[in-house]
Amino acid sequence: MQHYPILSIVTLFLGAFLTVIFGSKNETVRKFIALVASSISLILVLMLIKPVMIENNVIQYWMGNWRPIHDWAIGIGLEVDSLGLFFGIIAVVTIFLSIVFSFRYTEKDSETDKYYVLFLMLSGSVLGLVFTGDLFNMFVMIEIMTFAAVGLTAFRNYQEGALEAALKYLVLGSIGSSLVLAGTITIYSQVHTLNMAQISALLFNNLTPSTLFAFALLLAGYSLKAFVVPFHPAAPDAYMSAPSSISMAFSGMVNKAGVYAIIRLVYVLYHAMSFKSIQLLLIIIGTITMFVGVTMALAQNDFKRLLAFHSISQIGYVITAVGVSTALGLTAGLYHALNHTLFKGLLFLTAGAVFYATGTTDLNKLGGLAKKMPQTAAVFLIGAFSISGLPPFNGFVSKWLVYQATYQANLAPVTIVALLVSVMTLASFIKVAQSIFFGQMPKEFENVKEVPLSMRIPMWIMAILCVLTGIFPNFVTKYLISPAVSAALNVGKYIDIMMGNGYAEKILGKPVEIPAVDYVLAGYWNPVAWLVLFALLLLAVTIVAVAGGFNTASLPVDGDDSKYEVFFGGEANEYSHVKGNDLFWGLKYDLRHYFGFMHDAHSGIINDYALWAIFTTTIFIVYIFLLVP
Amino acid sequence: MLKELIAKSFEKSPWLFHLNTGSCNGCDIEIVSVITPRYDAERMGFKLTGTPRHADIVLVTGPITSQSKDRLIRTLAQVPDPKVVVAIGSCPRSTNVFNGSYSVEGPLDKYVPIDVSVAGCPPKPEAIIDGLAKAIEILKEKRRAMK
Amino acid sequence: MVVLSYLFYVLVFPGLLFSTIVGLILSGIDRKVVARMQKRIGPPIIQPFYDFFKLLGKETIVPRTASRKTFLYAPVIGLLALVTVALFIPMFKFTAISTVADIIVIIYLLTIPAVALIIGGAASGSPYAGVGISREMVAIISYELPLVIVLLTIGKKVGMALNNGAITFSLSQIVNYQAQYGPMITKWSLIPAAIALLLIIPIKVGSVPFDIAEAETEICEGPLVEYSGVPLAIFKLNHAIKMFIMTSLFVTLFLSGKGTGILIVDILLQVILSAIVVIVSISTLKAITARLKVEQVLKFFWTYPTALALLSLILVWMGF
Amino acid sequence: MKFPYLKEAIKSAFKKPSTEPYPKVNKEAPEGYRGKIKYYPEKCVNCGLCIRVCAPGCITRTIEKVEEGDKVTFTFYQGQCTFCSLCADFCPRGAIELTKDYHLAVTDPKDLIVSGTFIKKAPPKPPVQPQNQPAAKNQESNA
Repeated sequence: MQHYPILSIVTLFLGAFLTVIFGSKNETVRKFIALVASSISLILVLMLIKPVMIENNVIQYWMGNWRPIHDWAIGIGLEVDSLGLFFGIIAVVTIFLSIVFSFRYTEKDSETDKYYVLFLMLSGSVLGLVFTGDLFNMFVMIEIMTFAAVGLTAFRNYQEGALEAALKYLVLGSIGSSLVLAGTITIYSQVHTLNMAQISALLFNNLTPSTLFAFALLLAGYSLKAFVVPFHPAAPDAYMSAPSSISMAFSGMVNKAGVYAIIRLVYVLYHAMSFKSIQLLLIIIGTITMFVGVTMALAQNDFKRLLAFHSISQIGYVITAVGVSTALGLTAGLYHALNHTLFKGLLFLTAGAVFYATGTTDLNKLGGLAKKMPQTAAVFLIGAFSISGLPPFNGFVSKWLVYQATYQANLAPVTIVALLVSVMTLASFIKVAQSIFFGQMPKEFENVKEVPLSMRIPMWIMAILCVLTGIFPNFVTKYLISPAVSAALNVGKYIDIMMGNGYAEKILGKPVEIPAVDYVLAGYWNPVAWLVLFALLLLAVTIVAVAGGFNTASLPVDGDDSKYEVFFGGEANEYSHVKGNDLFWGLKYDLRHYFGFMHDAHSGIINDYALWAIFTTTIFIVYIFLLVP
Repeated sequence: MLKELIAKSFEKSPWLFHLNTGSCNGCDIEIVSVITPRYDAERMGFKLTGTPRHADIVLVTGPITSQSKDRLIRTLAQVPDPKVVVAIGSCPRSTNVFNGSYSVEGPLDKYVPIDVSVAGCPPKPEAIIDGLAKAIEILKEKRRAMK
Repeated sequence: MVVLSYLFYVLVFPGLLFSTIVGLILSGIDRKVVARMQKRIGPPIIQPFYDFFKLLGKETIVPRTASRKTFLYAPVIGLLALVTVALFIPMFKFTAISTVADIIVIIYLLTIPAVALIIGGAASGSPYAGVGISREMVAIISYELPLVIVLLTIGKKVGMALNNGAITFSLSQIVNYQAQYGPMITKWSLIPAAIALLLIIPIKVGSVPFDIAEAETEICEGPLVEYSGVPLAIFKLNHAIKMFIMTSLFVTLFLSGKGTGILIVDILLQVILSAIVVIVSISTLKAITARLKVEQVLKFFWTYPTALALLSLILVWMGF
Repeated sequence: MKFPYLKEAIKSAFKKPSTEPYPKVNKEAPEGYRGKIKYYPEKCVNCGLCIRVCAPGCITRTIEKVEEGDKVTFTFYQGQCTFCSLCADFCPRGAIELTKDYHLAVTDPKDLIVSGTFIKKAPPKPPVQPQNQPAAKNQESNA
């Protein structure tokens, strides 16, 4: 049980290398290796849940058995507490489903062996980052992750914009990595150790200016990896041009890894959550990210680009909730991170299915696919309703927790912005639903067929997960989220396990009690009873229908009887599908100055984005030096 | 019990759809004046709807000009049963003074049987209300016949 | 026993039957009052019942381009959400189902009927419905902001008094507060919020000055263009129940109090008060103003009601 | 932020509505209203002026030989009539009159037809018997 974390990481990397050796020629061998590697790591991580989450102990593993001598950690240590495992589960589930999806999804692409190699490297590095207990090892994993991601963004290099997106991601990613490296080095120069537990013990209320400088750099670097607003422009292009199974992994794992790093940095390493200013900084970033992300998404014309901006805005939710340092805030943040991975992954898979079936994801070209691809449309609706937070689905519970947390921390404007953003999310997904799945179907998609089964299975799994996490919030929080929150808040145990007992007695305050999110707190009426209502009402409506003098719906008979044509003001039905940017004219007209400014700000030139990144890093540094004591 | 209620409610809430096939708008303003406070058809449950799908009674005005012929046929087909066609004014009845003109495609009953025709050019609002009352009777029979 | 009471709640009292009857009566009153304001006799009060049963008897046509299941089930989903919301709204002391946070659940459950209308319209595949959908969404965005601010203000006001400063989202606590300190409308700091909510009710219900989504003249009933027969009957029913729910929410938030204690009289009082609110807010606006343009709706709702609501939020925040 | 017509709306809410109870109380058409056509066959002299003058041409006449003259039936098809009352004005005899009756809603088109028949007697036969000796009779008469 001690070796599961390292084994799960190694199997993924091993899978990558084996694919290079054996899989380069034969397609099925490649798929087999990828499937085996991801399922082994999935099983290993899921087996970790019982010891870490339920029995609440922390697994520590020293590479090469280099245990700390005289209380000084030299070797690289893996440390899996429930916070790390929580993100690990998210990552592993996303990896497995994404690989199953990409079997048939990438059959039209050439050289898919490079796809699987890079993908396994990406997943191995994310798992490594989440399980590691060593700061420099975290930097190495972030490096691997960034470069694998850049490679995967440019995987379909025949698509226009793919190479440019990869270059943008490369430039911004390397800026982020260099910031992280600089931060790590400055910390090392101060505390002469790289083991996070020991750093956290040594940094406990003796924050010298250079550790503050390191804190600012690390915060900037990690928030760049999480694509927070000032650093976000690389994300939409990368998500758009990468294959959908990869952009699902991006939005499921890669920006979650960034969020994990921020939580680890702020809560565990620097115990910075006691400083009001840091909380305010995170909340401001989160709110701006939320708002900018969703307003930009409203103006998009491409399905995947719209989803990319939504990922940014949902990460804004998570960071705002994490910024509210109360236990409820962190619970809301983590719960929303889990939900976000589920419904965003589901939506990216539907985007992939639409791309696979029609060859384009442009909102202005598609239409009326619900008749040809009913299951994809149903799954898309589940995803769209969950992301916009409608009650029976999971988005509602986590968003509600975010509002409750922010409003209890006396942040009324943030709650109002959050609710407004949630409505705008609903608006943009109605736009997608109308432009792609409903309305009239253009001629060229006449013979579009439903996507093959192996692509629909992961979609349905995620849809069911979306509904389950929405219907049983207290079950999910009790087993998954509360342990993670307690791990993040009481840091003492994290340190003692690694450095031997008694090392962190000055930090060992009394453990913060975690409010179990049950129906009273979640304020959500017991959804099971809601399902009973659903059944009762359906019964009532059918009774009225049967008893009443109803005549059954007259379904359209073939032939061209114009009774079943759509009412077109009397005209014959020609193709006039209301789609893409015909929608929300009123809103765009009223906010045209804002959209104009946003349009210019996202100029698409790399040095503008690099300027944005450096500018915000300096703001972080100045802010942290001024406000933190 | 519900069935009689439904049958009775057909008599109480007929919805109108106004279909202008090239009329000189004399009859159109008379139809709209039926809904003004002085004549107030709404007290009998009449309501003008925007789409043929919601309509029970279709008020057709104007001699069927060639432009509006196939649109007329298509729109009338899109009205769900039971439906009643009422010809307002002389034009739909017999293409009035435009009889024999090159662009007029003949009276309405060449395309659809007229249930009630309200003569007059334009008919008085009270006459239209009479016509609508007769139309309700026919609507009820059609509903009974429809089951 | 619990299942039986659930059954009764859901199917009869605050649920399907009660809210249908009261909703249709309220929309009858609304049409009658609007007619009387235009000096015409106007339809009988039970006219909506006749409309509903006539539509039940009509033939239901499903157009060829529509995706059938979504097209037929959208109204029922809207009805479900509306009946669920009807269970949450307390009437003077009686609440069918109450939890800690009713307001947020109500906000979200009230978006489901609007989304059902949108998905139904989208499923019908008509271009008019497409335009109607985008207008409905702009309407939702415009009224969500002031509505949320009003509800948060009330939550804060009651929270400060009852549970030591932390906001309360529960409607039963709001009713208790009003039982102790008198109806909320008497508090001067909350009058702007009351006016803002009075302006929000017509657009939430979709009545004339703000019914840009179902504009008969411009886009032939918007999303409802392809509906006929039973689905249209259920959508019209949703429309009526939404009117009852929004007005009885206003009554609960601003005009409720101890109540007489006898259930029947309380319910009657609630229905009469919501009828008065219908007359004051929906009918007068419908009788005197014409329909706004799309961007005027957004501009209107993000300036006047939002300013009013923010004013009372600041006042409450400062402790008045 | 002024609300137009607010005072007027509230005032008229309490006034008596100005709707006419039409279906129960039959309303008289105003003076000189050109309603349903009324045809007096006995006045008509079959001069055909009304046919020539009628714009939509909805007046038709059938003449049929009968032993004391010709039986003329005039049919006015009100479905085609624009109620301009030109025929009434031009009729030298005043045989056509547009009444104030506006109840023209019919279910079958037959009710819209107003018709009347009359027999236009031929002029009286001359008393002289028929000319059988043309030449002789002329000499006697002028002698």
